[in-house]
Amino acid sequence: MTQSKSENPKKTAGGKKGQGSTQKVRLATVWLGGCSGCHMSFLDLDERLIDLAAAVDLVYSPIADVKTFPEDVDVVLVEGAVANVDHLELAEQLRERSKIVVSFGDCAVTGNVTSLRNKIPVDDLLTKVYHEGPGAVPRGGETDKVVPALIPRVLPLHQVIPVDAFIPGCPPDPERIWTAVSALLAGEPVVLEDRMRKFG
Amino acid sequence: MLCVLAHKDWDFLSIAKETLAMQPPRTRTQREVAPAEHPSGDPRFALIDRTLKRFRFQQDALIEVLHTAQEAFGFLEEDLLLYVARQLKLPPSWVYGVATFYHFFSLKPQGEHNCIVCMGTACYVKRAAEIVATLQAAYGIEAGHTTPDGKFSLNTARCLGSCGLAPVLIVDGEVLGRETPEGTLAAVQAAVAGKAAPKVAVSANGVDEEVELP
Amino acid sequence: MAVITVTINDELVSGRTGQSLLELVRERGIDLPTLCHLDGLEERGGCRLCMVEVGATNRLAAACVTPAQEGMVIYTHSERLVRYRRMILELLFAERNHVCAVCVMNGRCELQREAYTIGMDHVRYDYLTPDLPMDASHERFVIDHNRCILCTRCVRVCDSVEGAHTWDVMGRGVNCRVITDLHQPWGSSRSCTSCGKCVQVCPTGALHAKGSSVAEMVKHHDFLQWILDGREKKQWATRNGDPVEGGR
Amino acid sequence: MNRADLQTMAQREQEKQARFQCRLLCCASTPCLSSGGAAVQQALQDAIKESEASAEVAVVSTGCMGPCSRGPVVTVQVQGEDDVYYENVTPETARQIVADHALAGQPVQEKLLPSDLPFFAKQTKVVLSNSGLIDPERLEDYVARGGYLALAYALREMTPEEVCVEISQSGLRGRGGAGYPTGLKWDLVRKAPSDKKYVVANGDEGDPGAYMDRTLMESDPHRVLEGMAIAGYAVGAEQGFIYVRGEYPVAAKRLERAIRAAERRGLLGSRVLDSSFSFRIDIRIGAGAFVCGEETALMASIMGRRGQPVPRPPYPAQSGLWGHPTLINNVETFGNIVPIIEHGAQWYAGIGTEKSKGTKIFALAGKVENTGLIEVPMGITLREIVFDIGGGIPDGREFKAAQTGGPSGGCIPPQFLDTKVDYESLKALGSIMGSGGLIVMDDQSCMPDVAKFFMEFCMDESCGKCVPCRVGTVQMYRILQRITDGSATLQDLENLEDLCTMVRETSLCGLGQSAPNPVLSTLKYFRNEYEDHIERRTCEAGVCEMTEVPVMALVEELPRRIRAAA
Repeated sequence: MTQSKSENPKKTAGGKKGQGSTQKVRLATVWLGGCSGCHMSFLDLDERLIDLAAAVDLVYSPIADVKTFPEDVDVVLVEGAVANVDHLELAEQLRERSKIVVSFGDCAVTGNVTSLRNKIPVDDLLTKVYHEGPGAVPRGGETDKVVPALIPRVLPLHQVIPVDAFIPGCPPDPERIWTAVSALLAGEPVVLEDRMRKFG
Repeated sequence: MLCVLAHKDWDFLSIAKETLAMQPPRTRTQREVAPAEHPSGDPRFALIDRTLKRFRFQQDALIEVLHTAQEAFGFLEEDLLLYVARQLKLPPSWVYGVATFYHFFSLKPQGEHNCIVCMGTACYVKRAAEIVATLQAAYGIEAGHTTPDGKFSLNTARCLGSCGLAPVLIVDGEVLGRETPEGTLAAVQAAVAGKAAPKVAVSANGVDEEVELP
Repeated sequence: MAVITVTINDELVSGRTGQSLLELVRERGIDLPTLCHLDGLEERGGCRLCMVEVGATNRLAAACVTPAQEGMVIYTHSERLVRYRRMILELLFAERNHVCAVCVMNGRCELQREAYTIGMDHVRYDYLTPDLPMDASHERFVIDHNRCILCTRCVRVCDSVEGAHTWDVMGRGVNCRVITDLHQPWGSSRSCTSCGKCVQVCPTGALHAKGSSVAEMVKHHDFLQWILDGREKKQWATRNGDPVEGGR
Repeated sequence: MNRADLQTMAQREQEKQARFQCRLLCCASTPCLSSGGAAVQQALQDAIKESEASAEVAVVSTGCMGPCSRGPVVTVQVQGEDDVYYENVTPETARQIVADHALAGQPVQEKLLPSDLPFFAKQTKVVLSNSGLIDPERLEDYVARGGYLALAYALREMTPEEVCVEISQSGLRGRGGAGYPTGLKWDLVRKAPSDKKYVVANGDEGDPGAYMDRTLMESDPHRVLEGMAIAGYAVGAEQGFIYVRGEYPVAAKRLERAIRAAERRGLLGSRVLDSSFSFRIDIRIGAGAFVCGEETALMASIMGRRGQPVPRPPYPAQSGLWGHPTLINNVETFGNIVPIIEHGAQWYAGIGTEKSKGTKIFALAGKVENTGLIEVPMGITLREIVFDIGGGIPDGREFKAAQTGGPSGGCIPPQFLDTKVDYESLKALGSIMGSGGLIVMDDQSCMPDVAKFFMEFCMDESCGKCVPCRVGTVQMYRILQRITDGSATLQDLENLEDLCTMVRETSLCGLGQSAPNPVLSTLKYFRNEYEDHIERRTCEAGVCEMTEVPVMALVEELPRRIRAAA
């Protein structure tokens, strides 16, 4: 199940385009099973966002109105764990279409809070939440395509697709994000110092 | 896991009794002391007391004492563990830790009828897993568990050491060799229904019977 | 005590007979990760983080339980050792539900610290997510089995320092669990003196003070040396001469 | 009792046995009893009584004769003739044997086992030389075959040091699996300074599929006791323990009786054989924990504690039971002592290979015609064991692998069938000698599934003390489970191999250190099977059902399943 390909990613975002190229890095951010806290922390980059905006094209993100994951992405930051079939599909798609996939935040890296449901079988979980809870709905809704089926266990991203870099933290603080993102933009491997690898 | 064996077929107690009878004179003074009775008056505690005395209340004898306790009571309930802990002057958590470490000791009562399927390598190679799966499906319990009505316990054993007869299992003390899933199910159903196992097999208890020379 | 010479990471080091490799290595200021070891408690040799390469054969030995011997050649941070340590930490994170984000010891947890120090930024193995209880029946303390790494520091401190032996380990293998008395609610334990030593020595958030919230729990180990020095040497001062803060 | 008394006893018993014209030896070991041995014995006795032949024909209840799958086995000894074996004896055959063979001298042809059967011909009985020939419950039977003379000889003619030298020179190595030189170990304990020492016989034979020790304890308990007493004399111990696996009640009972009988005659206890040497033996019954086969865990268990290993050093030879020097040997190792003292180190060293001396008992089981207990000289080839002694694979199937060493060992493929069986050769193949289980597998066995079987065993039996074994075995098991249910990826295989090396090198005790062996050896010789399972989701042997899918395939699979359930 574990699919992480490389411990120390050799692949770099800036590398191919070469230094001094005028073409911007195509950056995407994705929100899977998480609380969006990582994205909030990302926005907390504050004035550094201006530098970032100058260096990247944000081609896909929950904070941008893009419907489908585009082709030819350089770097994608993925927040959240893989919890349902939609996440699986998107994960596969983003892996195919991106050079560098980064697990962004504890949910993507470890499963974190999202995976707390793993000790409960999916059926029991659905019954408890949707069929026995207030405003109970009849069974069968989960077969509808509109509600994506929950996979049996919530998985960290690297157990689904190969991941090139990890930014732990719940959420990762802006310093970490900036260290990682600036490394990626400079075409260097992501190396976080000790404290920046701390989970939680 | 194998606790069923321990209290059904295995004769630790008689070994203990015989050994007791054979103690060298130096422990005689201790044996003459009247056994301190358990407040409940349950005579089975006297059996435990005998083992305790045989080992002169040494803490090292914990496993021997637990063997006797399980033999006498069928399983080790909390009260019993506490009694053993007090007698040996051991912390309760120590006794509990030891009792749960070994497969033999059971802290839950076992079913009226039981089936132990050998899962040793030879039996595994001859597909004992299919027998377990069949029984699990038929009774809706996992191996190591008892049906809610307390009628039947399904257990697996590491190796019964009868590899030549693989796959081997024991239904209520009867050793059955070279079994099939269907045959086992029939034997178990018969046992649970209170009938004798349909297959003629020699009682495993036979191994404990004395055969004196002419 | 005879003086012996040991080669650590190609450097000659002198030590005394009876010292463990761990002591010797730490005396040299080399940081060797440990979890089950705690100064003042009997060694266990269970976490296997302090493994070092010994001799020409490159056999691995746990430094905490290996006596230093004259002429030993050891390496503490070979590529293989670091790789294995990381794997062991990953195994620990995968074993129970260590969700750092919602843990009272977040930021001060020894497991968490060893993980980021060694460079572990993700876990490659299946999270086992066992369904484990929390016991808050004690008046002052809580045991959360989800965070327990079975280092048994609590068992050892309770037995050898407090002398109550309230704690022990039940079961075996991955089903092991620390228990109080007859596996009963901690609050109902009759042997527990509520001294809190177990809580102080616990490396993770498994044992914590009731009422502490995420990242709030602070633990002190100094009391252990304080008690042991007092008991054995009748010296009532810590290394820097001050009474301990958290010792109680 | 002294040496002269011993000889008188032997003589009297020999004369008594000679009075019978015919002796019917009836196996009373667990496998034969499980297939109806007790009824056969009863039938033999009844038939003799009915024909009023009690004076001429005797029925002897003995230990194991070897061919366990053919049980119940009965041997007919007629004076002046070769022994004749009968297989699958029923009470009816038993009566016929008495009537036709014992009384009329006409062997019953249909259940006859040919005496030139390679099963017997290729064996060399050293440790099992009494097994199947004596009544294990009678001291006199053992003494009649020279029992306790080795002890008497050692006590009278040899110093403890000389005993250790003799054992060293014999080249005997530990039969528990690791093969540590026995003489060296004895000498270490002998030299260890202490006023109290212990001797422990390890009869916690936990390997599934192995029952050599049980058979020895059941069939010839006195030999083990005598070996222990000689060891006690050699190392300076006055107390011995036999740790008997809890699953072996018959062995425990026979040993208990043997100890009592020996004590009564002054062969054990204080002042053994009127010498100044005293030696007591106590039995400890195990309670079901494979890890207790590890010596430090075994000692913890003897002391009534959780059977968790402790780091070595200190080794038991320095600090063992209750902190005193302790000699721990396998039951089978102790079974080798008497013949060495009896016939001399030179004789013993003449059997076997250069580095592995003597014989080894194997429990031959699995997909092979003749399953049972065999004793073969070291250096015999696997082919001879499987095809000559074992009679080959039944139903015309193909030999696929021989598994030795149980959960700590490995699978040996057909291309190594001509390997000589000794400690070094088996180790070089990625397996181990182990305690002596030898399971033959045919093409219906799936190797990843076999590896999973052993890993599950190790996972269940891990004591939980050290992290690599406690959690590593679970992780390895889960990967193997995915491989056999069709949901694994190639990355899993890589992780599995990494875990194997790490767990092997970092675990605290032998259980963890050897737990990866079954995986590593099957990966070495049957890697294609693993790859077939992962890449093609097929199981050639038809064992694995492949009911799961890799996680990415859940996108299609999951809605399908939900619809099917609705």
